Amino acid sequence: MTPTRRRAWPGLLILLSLLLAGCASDAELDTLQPRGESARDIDDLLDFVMIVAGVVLVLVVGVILWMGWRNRVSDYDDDDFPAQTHGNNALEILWTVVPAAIMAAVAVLTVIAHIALNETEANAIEVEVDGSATSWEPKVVVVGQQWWWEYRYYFDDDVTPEMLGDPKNLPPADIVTSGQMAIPAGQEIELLVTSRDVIHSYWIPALNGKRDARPGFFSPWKLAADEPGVFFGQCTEFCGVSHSRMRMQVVAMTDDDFQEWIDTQMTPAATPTDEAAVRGMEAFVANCASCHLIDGVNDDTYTGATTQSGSAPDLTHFASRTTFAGGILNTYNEDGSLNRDDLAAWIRDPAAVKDNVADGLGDGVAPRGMPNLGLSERTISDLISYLETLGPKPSAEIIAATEVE
Amino acid sequence: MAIIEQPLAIETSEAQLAERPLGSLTRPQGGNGWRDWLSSVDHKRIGIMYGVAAMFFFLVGGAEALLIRTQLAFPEQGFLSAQIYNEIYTMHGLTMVFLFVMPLAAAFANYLIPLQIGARDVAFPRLNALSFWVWLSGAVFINSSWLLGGGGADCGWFCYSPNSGVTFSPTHGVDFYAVGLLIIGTASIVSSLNLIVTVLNMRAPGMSLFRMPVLTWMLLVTQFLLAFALPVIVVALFLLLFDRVFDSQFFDPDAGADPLLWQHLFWIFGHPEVYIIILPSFGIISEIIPTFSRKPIFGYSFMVFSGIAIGFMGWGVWAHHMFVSGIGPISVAAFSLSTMFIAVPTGVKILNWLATMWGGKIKFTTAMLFSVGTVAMFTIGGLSGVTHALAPADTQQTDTYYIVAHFHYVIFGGGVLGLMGGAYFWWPKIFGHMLNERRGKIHFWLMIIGMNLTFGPMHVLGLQGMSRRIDTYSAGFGFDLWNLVATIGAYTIGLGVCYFLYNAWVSKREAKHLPAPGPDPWDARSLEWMVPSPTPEHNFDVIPTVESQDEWWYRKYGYDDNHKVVRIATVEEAAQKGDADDVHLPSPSFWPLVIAVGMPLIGYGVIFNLWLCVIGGILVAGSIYAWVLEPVDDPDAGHGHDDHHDDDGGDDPAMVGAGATDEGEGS
Amino acid sequence: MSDTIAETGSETEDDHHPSDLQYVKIALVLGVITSVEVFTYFESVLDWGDALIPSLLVMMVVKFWLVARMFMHLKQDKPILSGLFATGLGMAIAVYIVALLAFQFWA
Amino acid sequence: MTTTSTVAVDTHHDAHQTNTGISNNKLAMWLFLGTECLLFGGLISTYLLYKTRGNGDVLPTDIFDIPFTSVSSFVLLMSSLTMVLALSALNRGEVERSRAWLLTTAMLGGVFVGGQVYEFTTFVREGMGFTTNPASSAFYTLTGFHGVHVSLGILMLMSLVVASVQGKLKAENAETVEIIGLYWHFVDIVWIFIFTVIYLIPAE
Amino acid sequence: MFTPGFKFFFGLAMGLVTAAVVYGYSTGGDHVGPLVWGWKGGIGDHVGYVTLMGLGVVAGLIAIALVMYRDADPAAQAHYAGVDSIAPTTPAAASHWPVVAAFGAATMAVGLVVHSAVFVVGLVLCAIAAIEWTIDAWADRATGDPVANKALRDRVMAPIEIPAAGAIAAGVMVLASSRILLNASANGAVIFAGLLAVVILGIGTLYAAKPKLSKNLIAGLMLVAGVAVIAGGIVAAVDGEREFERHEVHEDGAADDTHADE
Ligand code: HEA
Ligand code: HEA
Ligand code: HEC
Ligand code: CUA
Ligand SMILES: [Cu+2]
Repeated sequence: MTPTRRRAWPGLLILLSLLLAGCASDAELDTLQPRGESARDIDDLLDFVMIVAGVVLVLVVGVILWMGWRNRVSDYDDDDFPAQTHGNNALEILWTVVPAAIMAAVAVLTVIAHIALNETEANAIEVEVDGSATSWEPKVVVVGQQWWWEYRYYFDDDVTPEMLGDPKNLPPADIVTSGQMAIPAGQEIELLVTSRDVIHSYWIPALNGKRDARPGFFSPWKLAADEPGVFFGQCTEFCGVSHSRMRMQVVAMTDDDFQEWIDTQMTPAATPTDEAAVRGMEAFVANCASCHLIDGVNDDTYTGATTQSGSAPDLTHFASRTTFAGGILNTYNEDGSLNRDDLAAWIRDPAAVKDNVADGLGDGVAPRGMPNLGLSERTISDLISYLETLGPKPSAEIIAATEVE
Repeated sequence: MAIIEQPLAIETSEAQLAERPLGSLTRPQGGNGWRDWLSSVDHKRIGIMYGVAAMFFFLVGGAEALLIRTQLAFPEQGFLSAQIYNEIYTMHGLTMVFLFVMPLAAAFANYLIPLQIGARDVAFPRLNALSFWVWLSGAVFINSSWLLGGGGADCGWFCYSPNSGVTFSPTHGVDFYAVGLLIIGTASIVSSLNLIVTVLNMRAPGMSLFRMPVLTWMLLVTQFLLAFALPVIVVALFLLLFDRVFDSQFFDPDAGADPLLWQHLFWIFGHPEVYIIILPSFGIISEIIPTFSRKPIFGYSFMVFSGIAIGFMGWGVWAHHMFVSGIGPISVAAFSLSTMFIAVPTGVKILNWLATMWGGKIKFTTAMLFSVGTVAMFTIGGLSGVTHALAPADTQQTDTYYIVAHFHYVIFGGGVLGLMGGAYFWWPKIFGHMLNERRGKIHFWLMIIGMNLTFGPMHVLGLQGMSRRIDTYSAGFGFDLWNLVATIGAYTIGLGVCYFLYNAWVSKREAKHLPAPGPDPWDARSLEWMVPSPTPEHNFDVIPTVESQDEWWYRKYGYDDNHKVVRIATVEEAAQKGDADDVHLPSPSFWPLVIAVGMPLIGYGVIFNLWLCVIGGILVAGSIYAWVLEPVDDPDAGHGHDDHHDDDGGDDPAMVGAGATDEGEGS
Repeated sequence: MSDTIAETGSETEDDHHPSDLQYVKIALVLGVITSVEVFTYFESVLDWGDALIPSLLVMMVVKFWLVARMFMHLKQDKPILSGLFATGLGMAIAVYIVALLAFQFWA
Repeated sequence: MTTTSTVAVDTHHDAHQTNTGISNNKLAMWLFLGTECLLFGGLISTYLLYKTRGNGDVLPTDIFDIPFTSVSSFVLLMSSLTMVLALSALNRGEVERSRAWLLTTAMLGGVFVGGQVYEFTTFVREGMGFTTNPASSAFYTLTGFHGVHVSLGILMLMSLVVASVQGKLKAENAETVEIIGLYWHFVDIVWIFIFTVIYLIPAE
Repeated sequence: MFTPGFKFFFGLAMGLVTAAVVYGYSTGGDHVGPLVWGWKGGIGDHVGYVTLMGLGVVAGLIAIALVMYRDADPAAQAHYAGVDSIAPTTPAAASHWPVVAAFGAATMAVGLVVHSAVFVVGLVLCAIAAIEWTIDAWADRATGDPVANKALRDRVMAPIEIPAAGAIAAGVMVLASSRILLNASANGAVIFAGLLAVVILGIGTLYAAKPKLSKNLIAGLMLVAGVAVIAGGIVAAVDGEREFERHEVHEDGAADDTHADE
């Protein structure tokens, strides 16, 4: 008897664990807690299928257990045979047809959900860009590269793959940011997902499923958040050594906050006044400008980064973002002060913080990730002072909500 | 070791040797020493060698799995560096799939197909040896990358481009991946052709296709899948290799190439591959469940046809691995639908097994426990597979641990457990003694508890958003607990595996004091049980004439007037004695081994220095010709020539054709 | 596939392979078709219009079929050989057409 | 009962008593050809997918020399004829004649491969190397694989010629010739496919 | 214990390995590279090192195989046969390989002056002669039985000779015809290829149609055709390829390498 009873628990374990999963509260990537329309559609579909699957599983395992209990013998003896049934066509046809019918039903729901997932609606909203009101069909170009995400906002143009051309050489955008995508809540945001090097995958579980970023191509995708909030994501296509540290967030805002965000991002970087920051800016021009762009500092000479992907995060509004380095580090401490420690560690030796392939490379091999530039502690400190001036500090709530561990 | 002490029918006399003073160039003769394993063309020995090698690589792949699990036991661990982790999980996947499950299935196929269809050997015995040695050389080759290639491949087992290009994976790991899989693939194609011809051509009189055991059927379907799927990955691997070694432009997006090409080619192969993994196990439990239910298999022809249907449908679903790759909504919908319906033939099988047990007299031997466990665990994995088949749902699931859970349930729960059951079932037939049943059951429970502990929580992890192929994770995502549980589970499986080895070892020692199991210890149903255990080298004294499905059972039992089963013959009466000494057997040969040495040389040559290719190429070409010039049947072997059915095709340059062509592809 | 292959096969078995002359004739037919194919390349000779690709494909299939049936003796040999080859060929055609469709090759 | 019934009506030696009535070798060769379909199918599809991906450089379709390739195609086609004549001669026991045809087949194959070397060289000289663009890589890989197949076929034919000269190729061995012939014809039909689909059907 | 075969191959292996190491150091190998197959340090010139080392290893392996299987050891044979000794034999016939070797050497000398290709041909001839000669010499003394010796030689050499002969025959054909084609004009190439095929087909048909026709005539025809092709090939190769026009870059530019997947 004992063995049969024990056999019940694998199945139970799974059911139980699914329940537990549903209750987990700290799971920021949980797919079972949809916060947007697409994710909810998916979740509904899955719920239904899970029930079907659960029933099938209980039936199959139940029958096994039942027979293990009923028909068990400990040894055979020569003339004790059960009825020798060789089959039963009607029965077998039945259990060909019934699963087929179940699957057909599932198929219908799947196709409905699939269509919903691939439709986009026309939902232009009014935003103010450079002081003039513009009708904007929310659309963000999402570009993956080893190992961070860039977001590009074009407010005026009709953003199409043709207009964008080569992902490695995209036309200048109104706003370029990285790590955190800002969106207006309650709106459907269309995405064009692409990559500058290998395949990545863009995934915000609470808002929608994922979509691969394929070099050379723009894949359409979308997402929407019901309410303002912060939603975490993780690159899910294996993309090299720091794949696990390629994360991202979506920050959904009220329309007003979003407008405010646009305004900040459209303002060029202010020239620093603080002495350390001035030195930092000089150090930036000397050390960092070959890769990073700061609007108002090196935008006249900048032609792309000397990295394999030809890109590095745009630092113009660095201080307005609350995470950096592919969404794994906090820009600000819990108390709202600049996270100098992590920033210093990053600039001192990025590979020590996040594995990359940027140091000790042969001639003509472009780095993947940010190299160790061998800067003195003093320069590092100056650079941080300068970085702090780049953009306004976000609100305390945002800092708290976007905090990563 | 147990294996090497196999008694053999052929004994060489010194006088014969003296007749042919050709020194080392003398054709090897059968014998008992270790050298005779190197030149053996006996399908049983080759099967055993496949099995031993596969178990070895199971330990390697399992050790890699344990490293993975150790690294992931707690958040933010630095036990393995990210780079090493990536190499380890890639090699884990490759090792388990290509160096463990496939060869273990090949072990069963080699050992059992000829016996189940009543043949003396496979159609091309030397080619069979070739397949094994070349496979082994490929296996060693691909693992030699740890030492010679600057680390293992680090691109994942499906090695998507462009991440697999030299720019993004500059060590030689991926080169070893490409060349190693080419060598292994060549070996598997050759072996599949051989086994298909064996089944089609070498059956005993009366053994019509629809009297063949279900296992033979499933293995036949598997061989067809191999034969047709492997050429596709061969193409993909060549393109990858050319890109990496000769700078061609197949996967460089900057040059206008499309990374999806690799994905399509890989998965056109890859999906049939997963059925290659599962179908042998389906076949095995289709032998075990009837035996221990004391009933014939329920719905034989439905079982066979659903196996064939799975084989065919498996070709139309590959893009379900690419639902988020950007193949366009129409393709996604089409492949989503086709995938769902593959549940139907698979379901037929599950339900037919249940129906076989229904009303039966079920004896829970270890083999039976494993088989029933397979049915249950595979169902769990199959059902999660169905949830992936819904393309919208899969956009949430793909590349998460939910997928990892799915495929370990089907592969480990479905494939490996079934193969383990097969090991317990046929152990006495192969080695002449039983595996201890009591320890076997402990082994079973360790495995099943371990696997549910390991892979069950992965469902939760995946749905909670844990990506696969991440070398570490942060605390605070809710991943901590279940990862720890999974790690504990993995070590439990590890314990189970060790316990199995212990059981094998001790059972062998104990066997000396136990009665021999006899030809038919389980009261089983198919032809292999009518020959002594272990199987004599010549298999059958007299090739049996087959009159029904489950022939061996019908030689033991009949029906009385009330349609009640009665015994009509004891095993001793019905079984063969295994003492025929005038059976002609194919002669051993060294050339397969030599060719297998040449192949990796060519491989290293492609990677390091083309001149090595020349040496390897000469070795391979020379051995192929030497093989062809060597008569199939050694005229000096001095044995009675009776009803010889075996033909090696050796003296046919045609086989050079087949061999040489593969070779051309390999260089 | 059944075990009656041997029996049923034997009926088509006994008709003899073509004679050398027949082989030469077949080769001539093949040659003529090839010439026609080649002439499509010189558009000035004859404008095929939309019929070009279909006709080329038809001619190709005819040649393919002739060689396989006659030179490779599928016509005389046991059907199982045709079956095996057709499985591979059919599988290849089906799978790769679907793959190219997925690339919107004909879009 | 299968093995007892009809066997070897047309097979030329009666050693094989197989269930299908077909020798193992021949069955294996046909199966092998079946798998080769998937190999060439993959290469052909790769080329089709990439044929316009020139990245601005020369495409194969820009520089095809159709007249020359037509001659090559004829040559290969005729070699199929001589191949089948060799078999038919050997079937009748005409060893010498069969040897002549085998040698002719091999030499025609040699002309084909020579033509391919010529073609490749001209293409490279005209600026389309193996690494120029995806289209060129795919073109050389496809036709190169075919060329390697032809070359191996030639090698097998030459081995038959050697065997024949040594007096080892007799009517009993006709099946060997038949099987190598199958391979040869297969390589020919692959070319029939390539010639039409890759060379003749114009790009866009 | 150590058979003649073993001694021969073992000596050969040692010689080759030593040569490889010396060669490696003399062409820029450093540290222990040439000694440890480049594990640590460089091995110098790759081509030469690998060739020598590879051949050395192969010879070594053969040597091991030979001693393992008590190869061709007359004493061992005698032991098996149960007799005291087996009479030694002398080679059956004089070898013609020295002549080939001499010819090869002469060709090399000519090649040094004329063209490197000729030199290579000479080198290959010498290599062939060397290998064949050694094997013959070895086989002739291998056992006490001339028939066995012949069989022995064939077992070693036939698997290499047959494919090599076939490959050379086909290779000459391919090389020669492609040189001629490259030398001709584009249209000329078409015509030549067609003609060549017709000639081959013609001779084949003639031979097949009239196998009884004077052997000499056919052989003569074949010889003439063959020599013509080879000679043509050499002349064409020396004369060089025709002028080729490098193709301009495709105007309609980059293939659509960016598009959505809709
Ligand atoms: C043994 C190997 C094996 C087997 C048999 C299967 C079987 C199936 N697999 Fe699985 N699969 C893998 C091995 C396997 N798979 C692997 C290795 C991967 C990952 C590769 C990688 O990414 O590394 C994978 C990934 C994978 C994916 C891609 C996921 C992703 O990456 O996004 C999908 C998507 O559709 C899928 C689906 C299925 C389905 C529908 C089946 C079906 O065949 C299952 C059918 C069985 C049942 C359904 C259960 C029994 C049926 C009944 C009791 C009848 C009643 C049932 C119903 C009415 C529902 N599998
Ligand atoms: C046949 C296939 C097969 C099998 C049997 C297994 C078995 C196991 N697998 Fe594997 N797995 C794959 C195929 C398989 N896997 C594939 C294809 C992938 C995807 C790879 C990729 O993404 O590219 C994968 C990926 C994969 C991952 C995901 C890695 C990642 O995405 O980052 C994990 C994580 O836990 C895992 C764990 C395990 C475990 C714990 C086992 C256990 O069942 C293992 C049990 C065995 C043992 C524990 C061995 C016991 C041996 C000893 C104890 C002795 C050791 C000592 C000596 C060497 C002397 N596997
Ligand atoms: C060779 C190119 C290169 C140079 C030079 C370089 N960086 Fe970077 N930098 C990168 C790349 C690539 C990243 C993204 C790395 C990642 O997230 O994995 C990055 C990321 C950053 C980030 C995080 C930005 C974000 O939003 O995530 C900061 C801050 C930064 N660099 C600062 C600097 C400073 C300061 C210097 C000069 C002292 C510098 N970088 C020099 C390439 C470079
Ligand atoms: Cu980017 Cu994973
Ligand atoms: Cu699949």
